[in-house]
Amino acid sequence: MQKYISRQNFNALLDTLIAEGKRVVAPRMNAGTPLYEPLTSADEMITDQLPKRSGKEAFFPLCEDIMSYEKEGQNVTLKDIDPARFPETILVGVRPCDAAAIPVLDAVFSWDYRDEFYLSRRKKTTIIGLACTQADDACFCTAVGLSPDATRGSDLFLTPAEDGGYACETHSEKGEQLINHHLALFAEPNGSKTVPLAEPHTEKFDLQKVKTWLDEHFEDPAWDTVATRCVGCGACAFVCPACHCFDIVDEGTEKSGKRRKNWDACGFWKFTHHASGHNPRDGQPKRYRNRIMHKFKYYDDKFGQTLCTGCGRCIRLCPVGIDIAGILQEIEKQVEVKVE
Amino acid sequence: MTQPIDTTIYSAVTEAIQDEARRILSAGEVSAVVGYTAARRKGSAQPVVISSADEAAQLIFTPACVNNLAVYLTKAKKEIPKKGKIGIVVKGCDLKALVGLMGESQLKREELYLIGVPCAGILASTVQPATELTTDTIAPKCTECNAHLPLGCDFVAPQTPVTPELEKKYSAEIARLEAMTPGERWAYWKEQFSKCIKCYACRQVCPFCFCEQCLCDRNKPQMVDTTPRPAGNFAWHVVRAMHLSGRCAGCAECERSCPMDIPLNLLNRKMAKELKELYDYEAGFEINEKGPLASYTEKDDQSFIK
Amino acid sequence: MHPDKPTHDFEPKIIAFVCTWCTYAGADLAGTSRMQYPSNVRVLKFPCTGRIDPVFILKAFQQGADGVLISGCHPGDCHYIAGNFHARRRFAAFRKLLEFVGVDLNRLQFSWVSAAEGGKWVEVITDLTEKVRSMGPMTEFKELAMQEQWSGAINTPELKEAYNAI
Amino acid sequence: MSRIGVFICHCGENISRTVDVDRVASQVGQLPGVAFSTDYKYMCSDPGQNLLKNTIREQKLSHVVVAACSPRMHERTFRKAVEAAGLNPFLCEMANIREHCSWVHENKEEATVKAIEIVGMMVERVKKNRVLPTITVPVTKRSLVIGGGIAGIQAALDIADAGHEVILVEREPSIGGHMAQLSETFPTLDCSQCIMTPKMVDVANHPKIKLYSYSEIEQVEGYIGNFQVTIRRKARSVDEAKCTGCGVCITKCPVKKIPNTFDCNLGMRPAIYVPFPQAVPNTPVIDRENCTRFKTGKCGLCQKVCGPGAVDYEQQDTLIVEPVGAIVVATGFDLYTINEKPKGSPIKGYGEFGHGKIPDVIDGMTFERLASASGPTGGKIQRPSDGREPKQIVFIQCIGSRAREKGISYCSKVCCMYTAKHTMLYHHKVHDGQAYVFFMDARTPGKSYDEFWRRSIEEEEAVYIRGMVSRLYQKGDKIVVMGSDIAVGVQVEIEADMVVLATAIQPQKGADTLAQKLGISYDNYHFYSEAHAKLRPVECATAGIFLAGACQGPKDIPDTVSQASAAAAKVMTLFSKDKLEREPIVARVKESACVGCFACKKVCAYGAIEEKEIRDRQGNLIKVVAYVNPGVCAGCGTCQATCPSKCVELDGYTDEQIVAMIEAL
Repeated sequence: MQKYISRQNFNALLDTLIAEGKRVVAPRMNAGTPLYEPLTSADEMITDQLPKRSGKEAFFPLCEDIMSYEKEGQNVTLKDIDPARFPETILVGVRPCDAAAIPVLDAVFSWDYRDEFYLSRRKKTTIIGLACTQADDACFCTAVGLSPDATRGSDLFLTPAEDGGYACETHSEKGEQLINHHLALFAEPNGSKTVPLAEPHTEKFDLQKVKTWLDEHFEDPAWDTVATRCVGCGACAFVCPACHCFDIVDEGTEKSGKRRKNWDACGFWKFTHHASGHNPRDGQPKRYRNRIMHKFKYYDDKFGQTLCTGCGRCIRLCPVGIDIAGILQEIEKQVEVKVE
Repeated sequence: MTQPIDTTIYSAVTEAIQDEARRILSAGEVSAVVGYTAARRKGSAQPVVISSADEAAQLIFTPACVNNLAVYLTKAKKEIPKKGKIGIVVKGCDLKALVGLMGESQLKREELYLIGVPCAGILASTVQPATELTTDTIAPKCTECNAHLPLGCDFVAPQTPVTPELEKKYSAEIARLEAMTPGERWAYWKEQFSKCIKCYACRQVCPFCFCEQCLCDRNKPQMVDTTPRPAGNFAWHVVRAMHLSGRCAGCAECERSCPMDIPLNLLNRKMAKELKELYDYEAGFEINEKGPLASYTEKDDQSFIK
Repeated sequence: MHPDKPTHDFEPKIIAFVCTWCTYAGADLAGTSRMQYPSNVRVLKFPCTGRIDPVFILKAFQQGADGVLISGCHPGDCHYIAGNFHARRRFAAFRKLLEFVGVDLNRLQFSWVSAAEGGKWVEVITDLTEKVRSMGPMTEFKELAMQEQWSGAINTPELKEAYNAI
Repeated sequence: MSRIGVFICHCGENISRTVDVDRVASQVGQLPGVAFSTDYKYMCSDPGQNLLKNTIREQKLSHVVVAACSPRMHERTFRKAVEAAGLNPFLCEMANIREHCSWVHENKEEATVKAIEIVGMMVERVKKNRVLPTITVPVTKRSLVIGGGIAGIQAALDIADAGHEVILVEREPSIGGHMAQLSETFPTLDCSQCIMTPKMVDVANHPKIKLYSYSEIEQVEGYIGNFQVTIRRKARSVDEAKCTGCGVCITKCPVKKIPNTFDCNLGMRPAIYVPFPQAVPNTPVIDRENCTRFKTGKCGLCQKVCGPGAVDYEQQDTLIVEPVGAIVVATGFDLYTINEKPKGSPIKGYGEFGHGKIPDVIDGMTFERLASASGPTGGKIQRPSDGREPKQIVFIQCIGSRAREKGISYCSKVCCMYTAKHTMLYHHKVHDGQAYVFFMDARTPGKSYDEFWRRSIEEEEAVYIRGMVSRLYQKGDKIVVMGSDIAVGVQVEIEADMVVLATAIQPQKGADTLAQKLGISYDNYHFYSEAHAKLRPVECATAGIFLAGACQGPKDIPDTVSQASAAAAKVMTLFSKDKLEREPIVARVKESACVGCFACKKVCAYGAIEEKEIRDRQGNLIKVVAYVNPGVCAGCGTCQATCPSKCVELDGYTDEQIVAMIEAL
């Protein structure tokens, strides 16, 4: 289904959704930082900046309760969280790179063990993608097979028009339902000119070649070269739209507390630290290797796709300038040298 | 008014660093040199460790050389082999951290070869690496810099930086916050800390967070909640600021590295300001055997004690 | 008989971290002298104020304290030579930090109470209890403890109810 | 799972009057981990303790909380009882519901609620308590005494008489110290040498005392019960084993005109000498700075005349290591020297009184030498300038002492008394002379002291003028002393033949360096600090080190001797057991987490924290970490609060225990 919505009506749509009690999550400024966060009004939405975190939080929260306990005398009461009661969410203004990561997460959380927390939230979320008009030299979506107008993962996809409105295209039943429920706000496509889309500058590289190299180079001095300088924070994983590792911790006192699930990152030394004190990934190079291997080999082996959408956040936000796109280019070059 | 900041000396500084690194590596005076090198993105730079004279030509100094390389010499960074004497490229602000580490028995002066860079300023974390250095794009810490020329190095590039007087960004911001009511300040920090994702970039880049096991990683007892919820975030940042009090030399790596733009150095500067007022202590180029919170005098202020 | 004590709408929770040699003994003296003071205070005994970690203060507020008292030996009286001198600096710095992040310092009291100062103990506790009582509950940390990062929050009215039922 | 037993004491009615003990017991019984709870009339009574012991056995309790009075009152009682029942005593905690609850709150409801919470807190705490074994430290039953003045001599003799070996180290060639220089002593005027020399001889002859004279402390390692002391024996140039003390070398030495410091430079001595005739040991020493042989290589006369061949020009300093279990520091005092500001000293100098410039302005010790029968004048009071007997003599007190603006704020304690003594000695020797004393106050507390002071005025005719001297100058062969008499309110001017200054007592030079070697603390003036001004005046904060005499603060002889004997008693107490037992409330380092920043070491007032090297099996250094010596740690916990990663932890007050209590609230 293709439609057009004016900017005024788009804002009205968001306000209506908010009024309906839905959680409308869109890029907005929080204390000077662009983030996907629930709106209290459509005016808060910004479209000119890529949020610093991806929208994955809407169904894979930074931190969520999964259980609680309470001790009373000798009795312990456990209570589950009811996943049926998560809020209905509309995730709006999602960049193609962020939206494309959502099917990647879906695959992981529904593959062997079905993660009810993720899936229940996911089921209740409608994704409104937005074509991308700005890119910098950290962007590399085109290099990983996506594009500024990739619709993968979006239920409804918007392309900004020069008049401020959006060309709308549905890609799922959810998207169609959303339009149908608020049909009055939408118009038929009017052929208005769309704004020019972003053109990421990063050279495209061949992911197959990269994978070929990774298949054979679990041990390689290159890991030291790229990641000796890694300081072991979790910034890259936490800002990544596709990273999905989590940790489960209990927090509370003797009397009561909660079991919580929160994001984890393979860059942390604690990630693979055994209770015995042994750590099989001793040192950042091994930890960083896992990041690359997981994204471009392990995940590919299992699900036939790449665990990276080229958003470039990890490049921009790495404290020590580790550049995943640059590393992939180098790997590709290695393979080329070998072929020749 | 935006004013450009003169960085013309940086190319000469780059040459001087390269020459010196080449000399000490070929003479065998050091086993490795930690410095900066150019990276893929336009104008960007990244830390690098070189161990042969041939590699010296990689070294650069530009306004994008933002890192405090001191972190690589701490025990927290086991990846850098620390055999023999190591050369390190330092800005004045970075050198203060090294001096602090020496005072805390983490480094020995004789094991380091310090290559000092005269520095007029570096870029803020909020701008692209290729941006021109101006009064607007300069890192906030540089507006308060009193260490454009590092003192006590083994070698300092001979250039003299042009360092215009800039509006002190932290002092102004601290004054603004101090003028608020406690409730307003609480709201300010609550909003800032709400962005925290507990990626611990602030901790990992900090030269003084060299603990093998951070207090906040411990669970017996759980002193600080590890989950990135408002309560745990607040506790983490307060504990972090307290642990750095009297030690932080103001390299502002925490703030620069924060992917969520939390003004962490503001807390550190505030504590530095208080310790200066209370005990006349300031981190500098002199090795202090005991920091202000590891020492005392009988006449210390106790006006707050009943 | 004693006149009825006035009743209050709000009884603050006060936590006192004290050293065993001076203030704890001072509080014992208040007891042996049968002095009377508000029952709001809970005392945690330490060997020395030098042992008191600022994190404990934070933890106390997080666990619901409305006021916190740190008390030890007068300068020069420390059983361990200089523990209270170190504590004095540590807390001088820490209270500035708490103030800067928006904690009302009226809720945080420091005092020197010697083993002979039962009366001073009573005075310090009474004053702090009354001051904190008039300020009302310390809601900031409690609210913080209840809050979730938006993505983990369950924030529809219906679900809020479910959440509160936990 | 813990099986905690909680025992609520009524304390007669002291607790139960305001606390509903039944309710406390039943509520606390509901807490997780509590296996048993009860209340009882008097827990501290024998039946109460038996109840505790029996219940531990019958209920197989793992931990115990006794809710009763203050732990300061009965913690020991209950921990002993718990131990008797086979549990580690540190698995027992007391909840103070009497002093901190029932006695201070009238409202029964409030007091009961508070009591329940207090007990609840202690229940959570005790769950985290660990078994703590008593710390035992072996004790080397030998003692080191530093300083051979009256303090060191007394301490050494007392310890040696108790049968323990003593190493006595003296910096000078002879023991005796300042007391050997004194003429007569207040308040009895008995001759100092007469009472001192027998003690010196006792030291020399005592089979348990090993005397190292002309020696200094080089290094001190170890801790209470187990010190390793390195002693530098300075080259004497005379072999003590061979020397018979005949003194021929001294009489033959051609260099005769070296001022004798023992006589305050009034007399002369040769380059090979004993400081005074009764010296112990009576072995001469060569003053290499003034000896012709050492200066030019010529001479060598002493060696030639020495029958036993004891003179040895090649002798070198030697280092000796002695293991000891306790150390008594008795390094004594020095007199404040005018016009000279020692480095690092807060003292600013005192230039007004011409000491060092006007020859007949002398200090108290010089007067002692003049008055001493064995002194350079044979006991005659003579002016250093012309040997004339002074007919008008002025004594000025508080020179340096009690002068805050000059840097010394303390009272030197002995000057009032020795000045009174000086006026008497003067009057006895110069019958037609007149003594004047300028003083601020006369401080004469002590047995027979005030009587002595009064005698100097009433019987010995000393004129005491209350006031300070403003100026003093040489006029012809007289010294004009201008001062004020504030009692009368007039200016006074005296033309004196001699002026004696009662200069302040200061610690020995180098006291700070020695303190650093010993790891003990000292004040601004470098007097050594005792562990507690009132209750532990003899011990240092550093365990196993004790103080005697004026090194700790100005003292007269009786006080010095008392303290020396007290220090000896402390040493003997320590030596009374083969192993030292200490309460295990000490800090421990988790070495795997320690990064060796030594923040803990910087704040430890006891020097209990050492640097320890961690090596792998090949012997390669992995890292240097902190190590807490359990024999030295006092258990204050300042290290833990300071450690950023909390890898040093104080047993008995761990973070887990404290956080458990906070969380129980």
